[in-house]
Formats: sequence, C-alpha cells, structure tokens
Amino acid sequence: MRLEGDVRIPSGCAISGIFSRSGKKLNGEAIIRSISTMHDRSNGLGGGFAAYGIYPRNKDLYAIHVFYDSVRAKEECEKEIMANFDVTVAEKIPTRKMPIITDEPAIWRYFGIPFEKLLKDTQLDEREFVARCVVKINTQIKGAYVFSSGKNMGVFKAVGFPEDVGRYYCLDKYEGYCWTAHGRYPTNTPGWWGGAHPFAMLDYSVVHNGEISSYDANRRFIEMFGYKCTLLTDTEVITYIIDYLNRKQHLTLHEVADVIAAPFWSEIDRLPQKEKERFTYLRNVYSSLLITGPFSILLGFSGGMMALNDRLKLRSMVVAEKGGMTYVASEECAIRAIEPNLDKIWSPKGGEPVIVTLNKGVDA
Amino acid sequence: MKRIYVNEKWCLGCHLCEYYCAFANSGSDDMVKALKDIRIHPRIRIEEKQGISFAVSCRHCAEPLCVKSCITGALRADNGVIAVDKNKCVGCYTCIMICPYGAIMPGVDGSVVQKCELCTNNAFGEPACVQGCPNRAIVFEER
Amino acid sequence: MNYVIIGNSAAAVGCIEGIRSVDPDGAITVISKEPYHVYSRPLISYLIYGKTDEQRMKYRPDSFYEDNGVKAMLGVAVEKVDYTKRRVLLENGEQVPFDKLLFATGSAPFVPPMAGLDEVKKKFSFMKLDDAKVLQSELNPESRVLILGAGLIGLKCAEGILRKVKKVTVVDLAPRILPSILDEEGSEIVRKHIEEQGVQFYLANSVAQFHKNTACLKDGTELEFDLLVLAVGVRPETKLAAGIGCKVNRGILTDAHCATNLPDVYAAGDCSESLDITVNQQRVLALLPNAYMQGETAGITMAGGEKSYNKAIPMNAVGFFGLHIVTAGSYDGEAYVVKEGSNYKKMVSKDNLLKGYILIGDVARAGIYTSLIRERTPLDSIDYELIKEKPQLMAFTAAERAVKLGGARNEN
Amino acid sequence: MPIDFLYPEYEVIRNPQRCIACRVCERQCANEVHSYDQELNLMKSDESKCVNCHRCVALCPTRALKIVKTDHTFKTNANWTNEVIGEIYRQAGTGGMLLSSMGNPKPYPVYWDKILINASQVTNPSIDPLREPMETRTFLGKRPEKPERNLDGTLKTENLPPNLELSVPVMFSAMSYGSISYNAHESLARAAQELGIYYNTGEGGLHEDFYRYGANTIVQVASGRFGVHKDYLEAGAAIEIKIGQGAKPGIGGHLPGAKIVGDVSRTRMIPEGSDAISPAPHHDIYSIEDLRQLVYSLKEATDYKKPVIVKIAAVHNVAAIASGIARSGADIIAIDGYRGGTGAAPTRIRDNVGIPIELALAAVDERLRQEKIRNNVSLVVGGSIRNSADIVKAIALGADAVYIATAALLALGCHLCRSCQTGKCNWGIATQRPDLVKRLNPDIGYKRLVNLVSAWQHEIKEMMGGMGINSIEALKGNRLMLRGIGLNEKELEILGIKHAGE
Repeated sequence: MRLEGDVRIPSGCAISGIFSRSGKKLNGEAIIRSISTMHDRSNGLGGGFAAYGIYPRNKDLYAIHVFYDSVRAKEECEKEIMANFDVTVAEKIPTRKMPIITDEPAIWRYFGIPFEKLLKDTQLDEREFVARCVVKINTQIKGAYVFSSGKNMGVFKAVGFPEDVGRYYCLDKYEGYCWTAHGRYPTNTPGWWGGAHPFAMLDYSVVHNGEISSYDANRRFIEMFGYKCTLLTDTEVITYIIDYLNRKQHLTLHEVADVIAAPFWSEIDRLPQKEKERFTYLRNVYSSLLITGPFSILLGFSGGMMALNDRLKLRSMVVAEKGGMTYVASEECAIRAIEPNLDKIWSPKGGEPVIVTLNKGVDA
Repeated sequence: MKRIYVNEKWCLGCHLCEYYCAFANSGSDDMVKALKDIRIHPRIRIEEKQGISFAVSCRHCAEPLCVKSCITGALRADNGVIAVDKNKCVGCYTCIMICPYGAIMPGVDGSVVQKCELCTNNAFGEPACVQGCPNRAIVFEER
Repeated sequence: MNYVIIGNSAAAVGCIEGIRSVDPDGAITVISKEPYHVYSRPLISYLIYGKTDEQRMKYRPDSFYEDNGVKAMLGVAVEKVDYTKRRVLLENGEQVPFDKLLFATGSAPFVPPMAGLDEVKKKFSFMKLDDAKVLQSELNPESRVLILGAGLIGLKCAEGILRKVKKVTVVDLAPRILPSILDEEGSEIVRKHIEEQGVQFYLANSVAQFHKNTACLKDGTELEFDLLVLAVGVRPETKLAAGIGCKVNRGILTDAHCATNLPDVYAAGDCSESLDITVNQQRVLALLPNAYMQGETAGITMAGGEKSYNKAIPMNAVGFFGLHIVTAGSYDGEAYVVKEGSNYKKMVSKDNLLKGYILIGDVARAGIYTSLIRERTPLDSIDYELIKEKPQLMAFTAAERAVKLGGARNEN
Repeated sequence: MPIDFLYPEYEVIRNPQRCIACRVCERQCANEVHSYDQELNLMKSDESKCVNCHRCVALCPTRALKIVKTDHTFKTNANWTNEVIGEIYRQAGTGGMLLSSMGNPKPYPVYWDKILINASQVTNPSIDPLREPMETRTFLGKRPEKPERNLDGTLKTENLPPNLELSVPVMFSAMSYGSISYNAHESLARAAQELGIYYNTGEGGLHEDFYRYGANTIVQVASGRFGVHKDYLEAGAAIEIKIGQGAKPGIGGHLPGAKIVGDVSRTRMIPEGSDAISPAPHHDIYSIEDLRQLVYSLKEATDYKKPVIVKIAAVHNVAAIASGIARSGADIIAIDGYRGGTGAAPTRIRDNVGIPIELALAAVDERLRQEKIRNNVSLVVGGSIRNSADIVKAIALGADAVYIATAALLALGCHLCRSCQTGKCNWGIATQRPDLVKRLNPDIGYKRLVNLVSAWQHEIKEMMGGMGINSIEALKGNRLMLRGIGLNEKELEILGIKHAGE
C-alpha cells in the first residue's frame, strides 16, 4: 500500500472552526465537541486541529512540530534545525496514551528563531527562510516530517477519529483564540500521520473538505515557486497557493479568494469597468491557481480565520455568530452542539470568503 | 414574402437547380425514375457565359405583369405566389411575351405554360432548387 | 362612393381589382349587355377548337363579383348616360347613379357594305361568346366556311373551326395576312404554315358580290360556301361616351390615368385610345393585357390612388396550329433579321432603343425583349449584340442583374 | 506517350442505373475526369486524372458515383509496397523531388489515441454544463511576475503585458492567402470574429479587404517577409514569427508563380508571376540572440501593444529550443507537430522529419516549468488536432491553446486529397482559379467553421464537466486527468502521465 506522497489521495471530510474576535482564550474542549458531532463524516483515518494563541510565552518564536519515524530521522532533522535556528526549547509534545491511537511516531516540538547571520547571508526574508527549511526537511529527510511551523500556533494531528486525536494531544490543556479541526475520510489509503489535516505552512493552516479537480494544474504551477507537494493532498496544495498568493505575491485574503474561487466570467462581464478589470486581471495572471471541484476550507492565520467555499458551493459549510465568537462548520449541528443560541447563522455563497480577524488592538 | 434570390457571385453553373426543379415537379419520389433518359424541362434555368452563370426563375413580382396580362385568368397570385392553373391555360404565350425575366416557359408539350411556383404545389413544399444549390447561390428569403 | 362600370370584360375586371386595392368599401356596379359572368373574349376560338369550355373560359372565378362586392347587372344594355345628373339610364328604365364612371365598352365588328350580303343566310361575327355559340351550332363536317378577313380574329376563327368542317377559305383585301402585326416576310411564313394545315387564302382580293351561298370575288373567282364569318374589322364602341361630350378620336381619348376630358369619367380597353410609346401617338391598342392594365389604372385613380399607365405598346402573342408568334412595338427603324427554318426573328431599333420585334417559332423568353421596349432601356446600357442572339439577362450589367435577380435595390 | 509504369490509384465507379447524365460531375471536376458521350448518352470517366477529392461524389444528385481504391496491384511485398514502387517510377520518370501536401500520412503512433481522460465518480461531483457555467475563456501571453498596486492600494491592472483573449482555446493556424483562396481566408476571418478567436494570415500578407477583421487576426512574419509592412503589423492582434512548420521542418516555402496573380501578388508585395520563395531559415536569424532582436524589433514597431508569437516545428530538441524562445521576449510559443498540414512539401521531409506534437508539448511544458518560466509564456500547439478530445488532452498536457488548420479546411470542404500543390482544388480552397475559388461561399464556409468550433466547445465543456472542472484553466497542465494506454515506460515518462489502472 502506498502512502501519501506516493499516490494522490482525495478525501471527504468534516471541518469546524471557532474564532474569538475579542481574543478570549478557549481550551480545546469545545472544538473537540464540535468536530465529534460530525463523527460520521470521518472514518478514523485522520483527525487534527490547529490552534492559535496557544504559545503566549514563546509567541515570538517559531513553533516547529515534527513527526519522527526513527531515531536516525530525529538526529538528522535536529541537526538541520539546530543549524538554522536558535532553538530555545526542544521537547516532546505531551500526549495521552490511548489504545485507539496506534503506530505513533515520535512527536517533538522546537521553539526557535532563524539565526540572524543566516538570514543576512541568504538575503531571505525570515518567513521565506523558515518555509525553505521546512520544505527541505520534508523533502530530503526520510522519516522526519514538520507538520507545524508558525509562531504562537500549533497543529496537532494523527491517524484516528478527531475527538480521539484531540484527547490524545491533551488539547484541553491548551488555550487559544482560534481553533480549527478536521475529521478525515480518505478514500483509498489507511492514512498516515503526516497526511492528516490540518496542513500548515508557517502560520497558515488549512483544513479542507473536498476533492479539487484542478489539483495537478495547481500543483504543477505552484511547484515552479519553490514548493514541493510531497503529500499529493488537496490541503497541501491549497496551503501553498494561499501562502504564495498572500505571503509572496502580497494579495489580500479577499484577492486570494477571488483567485482560487474566482467569480464566473458571466458575472465578471456584468461588473462595472474597474471591477471587471480587477477580476479579469486576477483570473488571467493567476489562472493556474483557480481551484475547481468541491471544497470548503478554513484557513487559520495569525490573528484571523477565513472560510471559503468553491465557486459552485459543492460542499456544505455554515457560518454562525454569537457575541464575539464566530463559528464555522461543515454542518450546523456541529455549531449548535457547542452554542445552541446563536445570534446569526448563514450559509455563505460559493466563492464568497468569510474573513474574521481579531478586533482592533487585541493582541492575542 | 419569402422569395428566391440569386447571387451570381456564388453560382457555379452546375445546373443542379434545374435537375432538382425537374425532379420536384415530376411527381415522382425517385429522382432516377423521374429524370433518367429524359430531357428535363425545369422551371429554373441557368444562363451562363464565360465564367458567369446564374439561375433565373420567376421573381413572383409584387406587380405581376403576367397575371395582369393573362388572357384566361389562369395565372393568379395566391398570397404572392404566382401560379398557373394548367386547366385554364390555353398556351397563348401572352405571359411569355410579357415576363421581363423570361421566367415563364412552355410546358413539356407546349400546350400550356409552366413556371416556378416556389414548390408550393409539390411535395417539396420549399423550393427544391434552393435546397439543391450546393453553394447558396440561390436562397429563399424574406427581404 | 358609387363606381359604375359599363362593360364586363378585361378592362372592367382591371378596374374592379384596381378600385379594391385602394377602396375596399365603395359600391361598384358593373353593367353589361351580355348576360354572362366575365369571360375571356379571345378564348372563343379555343372554345370552338375544344381546348376550353364555358366554365374554364371564365376570366375570374365564379365568386368574383361577390368576393369584390360588385353588383353585376348583366344582360341589360345602357340607354344613355346623364352626365349632369351623374346617372346611367338603362334600357329597362332603371337608373344607376354614379360618382365615378368607367367606359369599358369594348369594340364591335365593323362590316363594310357588300353587295348581296343580305342574301347570305348564315353569316356570323366572331367577337363574343354568343357569336361562337351560334357559329358552333351551325358547324358540321360538311360545312364550307368562308371567312372574310385575314386578321387575328379571322385566322383564330379559321384555326378554331378547321378540324370541324370540310373547308375553310379566307379572303382579305390586303395582299398578306396579319398585316397589322407582321411584316411581309413574317406574313409569308405564317401564311404558308396555315395553308399547310388546309386553309385556303385569297389575298389582295375581295367579294364583289354575294349570291346566296356563292361569293364572287373581285378577280372573278367564285367561291361556294355554307357559312360566312365576317372578321373584317372592329370599331371602338364610343357612342355612349361621345353622347356626354367625351372627346373621341378613333377611340375615347384618355390621359395616362385613363381619365377622359370629363371629370369623374374614365375609359379603358378596346373602346379607348392610349399613348403608344413606340411611336408616341394616341392609338387604340385593342389587346387584352392593355385593357386590363388600363382598367386597373382607371380603377386605382377613381378610388383616389396614384397610378399611371405609361408603358402601353402594341403587342401580341398568338399561335396558329402550333406556330407561335410574338410581336411587339412598331417596325420603323434599323432591322436585325434572322431566319432559320420556320423560326423568324426581326428586331427593330431606333434612337438607341428597341422599338419592336417579331418572333415566329421560337418565342422563348420574348418578354425580355418586350421589357426593353416597355422600359425604354437604352441599348448601349446592355450588350445588344448578345441579346440579339436570344433574349437573356446575361446582356444586362451585373449590377442590373443584381437588382433583377438578387434583390439589390436599384440606385436610380 | 512514353510509358510511365503508373496505374491510377483510384477508380471512379459509376452506377449506370442511377446516373441521369446531368453532367454535374463533368462540370465540377477541374481535373477533367468526367465527360459526356452524346452519342451513347453516357457519362465516361478517365480515372488517371482523378485525385479522389469527392467533388463529383458529393454533388451527384443521385449518388451514382463512388471512388474506390484500385485493387490493381503489384505482386504483394511488405517491403516494396505499391506506394514505394510507384514513387520510384515517378522519380525515375521525372528526376524530381516528390511533392505532397497536407500532413504526414504515415502510420506512426498517434499519441492522442493512446491517452485517456478522467471523469469524476462519487468523491467529487461531475458538473453538468447545461446547468452550471462552464468556462473556456483563455488568455495567451506573458503574466507579470508580481502584481503592482496603485497609491490607494488597488491592483494596477495596466501592468499586464499584451494578451490575446480567446472564447475557446482554439485558433486557426497559419495558411497564407495564395496557398488558400480569398474565400477561404474570408471564411476563417469571419469565423474567428464570430467565435471570439483568431486566425492567422500565414506568410502571404493581409488582403486589404480583411483589415477589418484585424482584431481577430494574427499576422505572420516569415523568412520571405512577404506582405510585411507597418500597417500589416499594426493591423493584427498579434504577430507571429514563423521559424518552422511541422509539415516541413527546416524547409522554406515555395508558392509557384502561377498562383501569384492579381490580389495575391499585390498582397504579398511581389511581382505577378514570380515564384514566392521563402528561404529555409530567416537570414537575419542564425541564432537565438538574433531571434530576440527580431522579437523586440517587432515589439518596437508596434509600440509593445501586441504579443509576439514564435512558431517552430517540433523537432528533436524542441524543449531546449522552446526554453530559448521563452527567454527571447516572445509572449507565446507555437509548436507545430510533424502531422501538421501544408500546401506543398517535399514528400520525404513531410513523412520523415519532426516529432509528434504530443511528445513535444509534454517535453516543452515540463521543461519550462522546471526552468520556472512557464508563466512567462503561453504555449500553443498544432499539427493535427483532430477533435475536441485532442484539445482536452493537449490542454491537460500543458498547452494553453491549440492551432487547427487541417480540421478547419475539412470543415470548409477539403477532402484531404492531398493535391493542393496542383492549384486545382475542386473545393475552392487551395486554388486561385476564379471559377474554383467561387465554389467556396464564405457565407457557408464561415458558418461551418463556427459550427465546428462551437461543437468542439460543447464537447470540451462536457468532458471538463465530467472531470469536475468548470474552467479551462484548471485543466491546463492537469496531467493527473490523463492516463496512458498501451504506452511504454519511456513514453509515459515523457508525457508525464501514468498508465491506465495506476
């Protein structure tokens, strides 16, 4: 049986997200409860979470989460990390032993920051430097896999049902202002820990439900820009696309949404001239980054969260608000389970991003 | 009213219109049976000379001189389509004398005249010459 | 509006159809001596020949008067017209008021005085249905028929009866047949053809004296006959019109709208004169197409529409025993003649215009020539050499053809 | 007459029971195959003149005619085939090069037919093009490396280099006025306008009547520079530098003087009756640097307002050449495979030089991606795109759009008799004889082209919908949507696709 990276694995899924605009911290209980409501949307072959604001003490350091298959891999990887980062903390990520979670790799995290000198030598922007290190480890060190690499955020994922994965990682012990979760239903593989979602790059984390038909068009394009799609999963390529457009091309998240879930030409052609030109420009210049096929994604990033459906809205996704909280989930029940009394609940249109950010002045 | 128009720019002088016309007005449903080993008497005729060719058939004039001149009342305009009542026609050829297009001609035995009736009186229903023209040199249009 | 038409032939029908194209409502009254539904006069020879019958001879369908809202007063003669009171007085004492009046009275046979004519019992004219009916009833396979007049009427009569009688003889004062429409050479061809069918001609001759069933000709020949057909000539019926002060020459004088000199009074058909554009003279053009078009012009004008008839020319399409003849216009000018077998063609041009032509035998597409005369097409605007070969649209310019055949609009 | 040893390849079979001797075959055959025997009231035919173009067959109102391949044969020999023997006889008789037209007819593999397309099942819905928008709009040209912003933060949309916008990723490939007729050109131009795509002048200049279709015209600059002047360059929407042609890589062109008549001569700007000889190379391009100069000369001449296309034939090291072109400033690279058509080419060249477009395309697309310059240039491929499935496969392999020419000519009535070089095209396409040219009525021709491309567009949409893709850009380079069948490892590797079942 070939694992992720050898073969492309489309999958169905459940996603859920909670965001506190006021920056109020929540532990992982709520998100576990929410995602477990949609138990039947997963098949036990992958679950995971991303949490933002969870490492306040190390918030200026990159938190690098790594799976190791072997001691040798760990040694080789740590050598690479130590060579590039000024590492303050290196520790095993705490887990709770659970019989249902098996085949665990060694799971480590490192808090650090790239050496100034290396940044100067390579003339790279700090984030680009980190991104390259991550790509290098993931493509070149066999048995090591960096699955989280942002600041003050972390991804926790495993093979298993998401609620089990949450408990396994003791998420009740973490407090964050934003949580996203994913339950996976891969269609042709037993799954691999690294292949579970969320998929993250720097502080971008993506949970996604869907199967994109544009995959290889997107992959072959994005790979021209230094990315290497090692997992052959949709989530991976979507994460890279967002990273490329938002971080490297400096498009706003709205513009990112207009590229990957672009309006139809029939709509664009009806717009006022200026708007028409803008959309045409985006669709033309980034034509290979249009994502087709069904998807609902939740993008987590420092200070915000974006929910987006494909342009035909071929996947369910609802958004709700209650006070300072925003909830997003594949199914309404997953929101009601944790907040029955909502101020507002709606189903965003295909291609229309819902972007929430921390209120002005909030430093979470 | 839809009329037949001819664009000589596209006429190839292939004469197929004449054969389709003869077939359409033969009463037969088999072209071979209708036209084999006979001399055809089509109601549309090609004129040709030095690379120029065009088909001529009744123009179905709005002010039809033939109808006005017909001594028997055999030529009548029915909703603009000018047809000859062969039962009434005596073959005097007054219409041949007056038609400025030379589009009315003696029938097979000369005892009555014949002319294009836009295939309204045969099984084709729409002009066979138009259907049979390979290069749209003959069209049937409202103009 | 009361329209009254005196006469019931082609000019009357043209008038009715002309009126109705403009005025769907006005009252139309047709008054005719003959008791018949409108029929085609020239068909009487075909009737006798057997090529048509009384039903098929009808010039318009049975429902014609009804369809056009026409009151047809048939079989009643007009006594006179009271122009000042605007009414027509009938023989039976009825009066028909009119606002607009058309004379479509046609023509009547003209019989010159001939010695002994009174002695001839069985003599006939050949103009009307009744003439044909009477003649037909007298014909039998043993009949010897003498026809006076080798014009269109006489010869059509000869054709109509030849196969039904023993002998047909035609006598004419003129030295050749059909002198009004053919030239000498043409007359010769046609005469030979008719003679070959069995008709005997005595030309440049005339009857000096009738003795019962014998005609003594000027040259001394004595002809026995059983039936005599008088087809010497016709005269326009202008009496009624003249009676109210219409100007009359040979026929009633009309303008291009077919109006007479009197307001509200019009004339059309064989009783009237119109302008023959080939000679630029007022003439009686006693031919059916002319009658219809004059009548139509009159009708449209009477109903307030705009129409002129300014393309009148003499023209004839006629056939004798399978030989077709088409002629048009006048023959004064430069002639182009081709004679091939029984086919004869003469084209006469003058002042850059085609003035007239004669086609005998092959008459295909003759209308193209006719239109050159009627439309006064300058011959230098077409390929005259080409069109002389045979009538063809190829002789026109491509632009002109595009107008004729392609639906292009004429720039002029 | 000397013996030429040649026996007609085809026989004209006339069904005497059906023939009504209407003589349309006789009137319509420019090769004078048919004749009428007055005495016998019978039609006759001289098959030695027949090129099997089917004009007579198509127009025969009673379907009394068919053309069959003769079964007259030499002693069968798998090595010395009839064709090989016939060619030797011909050359022994004439001492000349063999000339042929249209594309390579040899039984080399057609890779399109060894590639299969994917469809969605369960995990991902297929999309119904009758119910949902299905987009085929395509832009060709360079993309800026980075977006720029105005002072107010909005995107600067003007920093986009000149692009071509296509409603469907299909263009009519270069065919010169001269090699094909005025009416064929008019048909192509009008169809391109109606379809919202482009046609290509080829190296024959642009007839003054067709300047009004300029917005849908690609003007070509080839080695003979025929018909090239400032107005010409400015008339088109894009300029194509033709380096090579799939049917005859490495060979120039030769339009015989007999075809250089009237408007053709004027449009090409060469004297009537003079042979139009396009040199094999551009004599100002002996290297890639020279190409760059020409690209920029043309851009200068047109104020950088028009994309420049460089067209090459698919040859062995096409990937490296394409990479060089991509760096020469060209906006679009057109690659023409060895099955591409031509009005005339030496037979040996047509049949033996060049490589399949499928392999060339896969190699070039992959190479440009490896060099990270795929987004700097668009890729158009041609050389026997036969149907909409070929297009879908080409786009999935990495093409931005395709060029069609043979298919377009077929739509206009071409019957692939491959006798263009004779100038007696009975269908009014590859001829300048006025009586033959008029047989192609552009009113009919353009509509047939529009029909063809519209039909293909429908099919492309249907196939895209099946794959769950609702915009053509998501298909571009999407090689996962393809699988090979009956291909060996090497072929799969070059095509960058997996085998069916994998």
